[in-house]
Amino acid sequence: MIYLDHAATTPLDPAVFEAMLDFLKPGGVHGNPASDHVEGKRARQAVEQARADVARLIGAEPGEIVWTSGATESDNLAIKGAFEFYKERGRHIVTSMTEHKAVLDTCRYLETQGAKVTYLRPGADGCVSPGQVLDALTPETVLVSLMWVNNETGVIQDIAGLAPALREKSILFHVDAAQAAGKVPIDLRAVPVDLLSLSAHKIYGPKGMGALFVRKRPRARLAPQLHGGGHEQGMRSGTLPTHQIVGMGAAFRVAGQRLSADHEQLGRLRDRLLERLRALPQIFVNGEGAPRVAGVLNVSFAGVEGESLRASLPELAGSSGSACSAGTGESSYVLRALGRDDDLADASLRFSLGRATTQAEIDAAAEQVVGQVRRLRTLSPLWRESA
Amino acid sequence: MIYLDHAATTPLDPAVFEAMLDFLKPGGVHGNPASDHVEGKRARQAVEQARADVARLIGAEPGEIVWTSGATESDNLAIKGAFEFYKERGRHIVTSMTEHKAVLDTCRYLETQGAKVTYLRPGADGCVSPGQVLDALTPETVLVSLMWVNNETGVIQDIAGLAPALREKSILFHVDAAQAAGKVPIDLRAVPVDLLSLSAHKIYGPKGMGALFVRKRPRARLAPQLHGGGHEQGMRSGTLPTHQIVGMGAAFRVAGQRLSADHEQLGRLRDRLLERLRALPQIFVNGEGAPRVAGVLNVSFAGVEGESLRASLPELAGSSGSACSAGTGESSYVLRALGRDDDLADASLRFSLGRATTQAEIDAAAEQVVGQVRRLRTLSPLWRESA
Amino acid sequence: MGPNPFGYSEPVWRLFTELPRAGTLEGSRVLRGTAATPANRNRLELWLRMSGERIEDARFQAYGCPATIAVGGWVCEQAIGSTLAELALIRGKDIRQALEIPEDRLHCALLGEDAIKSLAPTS
Amino acid sequence: MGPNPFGYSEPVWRLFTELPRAGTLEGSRVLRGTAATPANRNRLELWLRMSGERIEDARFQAYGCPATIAVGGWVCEQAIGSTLAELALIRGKDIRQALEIPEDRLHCALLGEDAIKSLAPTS
Ligand SMILES: Cc1ncc(COP(=O)(O)O)c(C=O)c1O
Ligand SMILES: Cc1ncc(COP(=O)(O)O)c(C=O)c1O
Repeated sequence: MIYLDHAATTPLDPAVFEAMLDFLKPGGVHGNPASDHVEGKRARQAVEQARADVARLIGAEPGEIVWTSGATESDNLAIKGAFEFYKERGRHIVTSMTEHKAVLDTCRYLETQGAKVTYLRPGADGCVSPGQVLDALTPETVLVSLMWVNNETGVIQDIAGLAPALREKSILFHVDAAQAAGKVPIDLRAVPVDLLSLSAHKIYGPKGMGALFVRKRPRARLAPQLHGGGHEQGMRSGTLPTHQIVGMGAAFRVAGQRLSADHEQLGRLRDRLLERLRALPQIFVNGEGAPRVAGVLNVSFAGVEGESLRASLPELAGSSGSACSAGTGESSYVLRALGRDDDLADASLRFSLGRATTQAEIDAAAEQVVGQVRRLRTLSPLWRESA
Repeated sequence: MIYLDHAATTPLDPAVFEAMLDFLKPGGVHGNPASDHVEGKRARQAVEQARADVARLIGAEPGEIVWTSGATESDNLAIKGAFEFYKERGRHIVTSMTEHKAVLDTCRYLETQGAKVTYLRPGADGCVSPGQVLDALTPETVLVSLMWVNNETGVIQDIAGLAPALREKSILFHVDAAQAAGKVPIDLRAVPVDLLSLSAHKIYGPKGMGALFVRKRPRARLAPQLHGGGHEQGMRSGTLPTHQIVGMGAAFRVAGQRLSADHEQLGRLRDRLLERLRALPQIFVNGEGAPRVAGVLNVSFAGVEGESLRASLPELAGSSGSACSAGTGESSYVLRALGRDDDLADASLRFSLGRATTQAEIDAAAEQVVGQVRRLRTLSPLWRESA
Repeated sequence: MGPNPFGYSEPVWRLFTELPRAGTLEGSRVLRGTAATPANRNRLELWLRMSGERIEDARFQAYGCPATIAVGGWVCEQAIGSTLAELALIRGKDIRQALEIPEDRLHCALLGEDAIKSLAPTS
Repeated sequence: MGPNPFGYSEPVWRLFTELPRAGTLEGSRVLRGTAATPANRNRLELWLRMSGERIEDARFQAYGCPATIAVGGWVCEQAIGSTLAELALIRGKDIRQALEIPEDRLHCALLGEDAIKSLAPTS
């Protein structure tokens, strides 16, 4: 099994695993961070340390980090919470067609609650330009939600180019950075984003753990979406899962140390993979020409059918589309928004590399893909006719 | 440190820890359960096994279990989800004043959204009688939410006595069983509850993991509260945290095996603790006379002030009130609802015992409490005057 | 035959991974049949070479899911040695049963029946 | 002095755990002072035994948070050896500073000042 699905999820970094163990193992720290006693206090200290670690990677203050159960919840909290809080100001939201489902489905839900949503179509390279966003604003616009890095193509949006213009107009800016943190430098001191979603399990932290950055100056306000004990400054109730939080903190700490090494290493392997895949004619890199993160390569293969392509590669754990909408059997809405027809969108593979990916794996993956695509093309009457 | 705060949270059972390790450790199973490949499939199998384990403890079908980030989220999903789905039928909700904040705050929020909520006051023993609930129903009532076991007093409500009458009237019945699962027998084949909230970390599973039982026959419908990839039959989106789910499954499996042994062991220690505390005059057991779970003992001490009482017991990790609302400095709303005055409510300690609690710990705890209460009473002009 | 992690039926998986009889045929005595689902999302082509009444060789090409591809291989395997009349008796539901194709993929099996029905001389 | 996990100031914690001068006094030459916050949620009582101009012994009782209890002990410690006039100079803010009581607990310190002001002979 060659695991090239790190954009779906990653294994724990060994340091993350070790850090979590202390809060899981028999005899470890197991108190409820909300408890007043010594056991609780020890847990609380670990939680606050992790908060500082997460904040540091993105140039935020610890007090601006709200723990959640993952980026899905962060996206929901940011978008619904901001809409609920600010809807008297206006009810128009701007987002893009290539956002993650956690953003798109949330926006669709808000449409049933009186929101008007503009879904921008990116260019063929996957980029949504700042100008495009600014042109879509109306006096009613309260919120723009745009992802920093796309989970299927790895395309990096120009968040830094857009944020100041939105700040100037006092329009709230939410950024889904689930695929960006630890992969592109993020400095929220310099980039006036108001809300930013994070996930641990995309960068070697635990699944089921995330955070939302909520800016304090100027203060972004949210209506809470999970009501209860009033944890997290009232923004998100629920017992804090110490081990998960500690894992996320450790993952973000490691990510800060490895950001440029990862970038260099994954970029080199990604380039090698593409070079080898180029042995095949008629392949198309999705997001070609756009700035992209180092670890993701998404390629469409003309003349083969998607399901057979995937079935031909049982030893390759890659992905077609996002794991988050996999299992639905639909071809990727992201690739279709970039103008790929249904067949090509369906005959696409996302290779997402990770820290443990080796050159041998890349070479083996390339060999398997090239071989299987050739085999299916030889079988295909469409390919024969187009030849 | 004597840890008598198991109602706030528990350490992992060693079997739970072992089960989780396989999904955390380097080289373990780390795929995204939503992924189509072998890695994903292995994770998915573990998730489904855990679903069956959780279902079994409560007499449910695996397909009736929806994973959440904890009972706080389960309560939110159940109450908001049902209200949103059924509000055209009616907008009246019945609950009690002694519910967990996750229920109360959610109800308060729904009041801002057009709900009318009746908060029943339990008897002095903490019980809400079925008759009391039935008397509160109106033709507008769509939902009753009542906890199976109270987190502060351990009082067990007569859920089985109430459920059939609500079913007959087609009123949805939600039960918060965060403190009940693994502590009282629950068989949802026999008890027609529609929605039931569960938490892992109250019974030796991981924090940040819960589930909502959503009955299939007759089908309880919910509007989802977390939008995204459409996981969990569309009811709860977000990447499934395999290790957390596996931990919850293991915890529920162990709980099923240990239910009666735990009950016997904790009951014996609880009785011993109370017997020793009775060396003090003027102490009051909260929920006295009502059926209560074996592991919880909540006592009010007349003539001492709450904060000083707690400060006098730094070696005892117990709790005054729920960890979930601790840190607010308010005296327990639960005890006040039972008719305790502010001073007594404040001068209360909740001892919640766990599987690892020893007789020596119980004896030491009793000795410390008796000694410190005497010391503070000796110092108290109020005590002197009342003597 | 490698692992079958996606849960295809055993006959579909065998035919998909082994691809018996993939290819085309040329020459006289060759019949060709084609079938497609709407918008060409799945396509199947059959080539049969006759020897008198009997089918002496059979090949297929296909574009589509593994079940579609398996149908091509299976029809070819059935074809060899039989007569056209015998082959024409094969119905989509027979194919579905033989390959254990799930109900919601019946259209793949029907491609086999349609391709057989459309058989015609190539020259 | 045991662990202080709740973050009380060091002087409050010492006085609360050691309870110097807890108790009451009886007899002639004994003054008593009392003070309470509304609804009796915190109470402080002082007993002083005079020897001429000087305070020879001092005791307190208290019901309230650790800071309130510490105030009682601290006032008693200050009292011994001083005159009533000297004692009467003590203000709530002095107590607060000496015991490092946080601003939002000023009312505890004020109980000390009030109890001193209310000192009166017991017989
Ligand atoms: C861009 C993006 N946003 C949000 C999510 C959801 O994150 P999580 O799995 O933590 O809920 C993902 C991944 O699933 C993602 O790739
Ligand atoms: C009765 C009850 N309901 C709900 C909760 C919340 O559960 P969780 O901590 O899993 O969010 C708790 C505990 O905190 C509880 O005791």
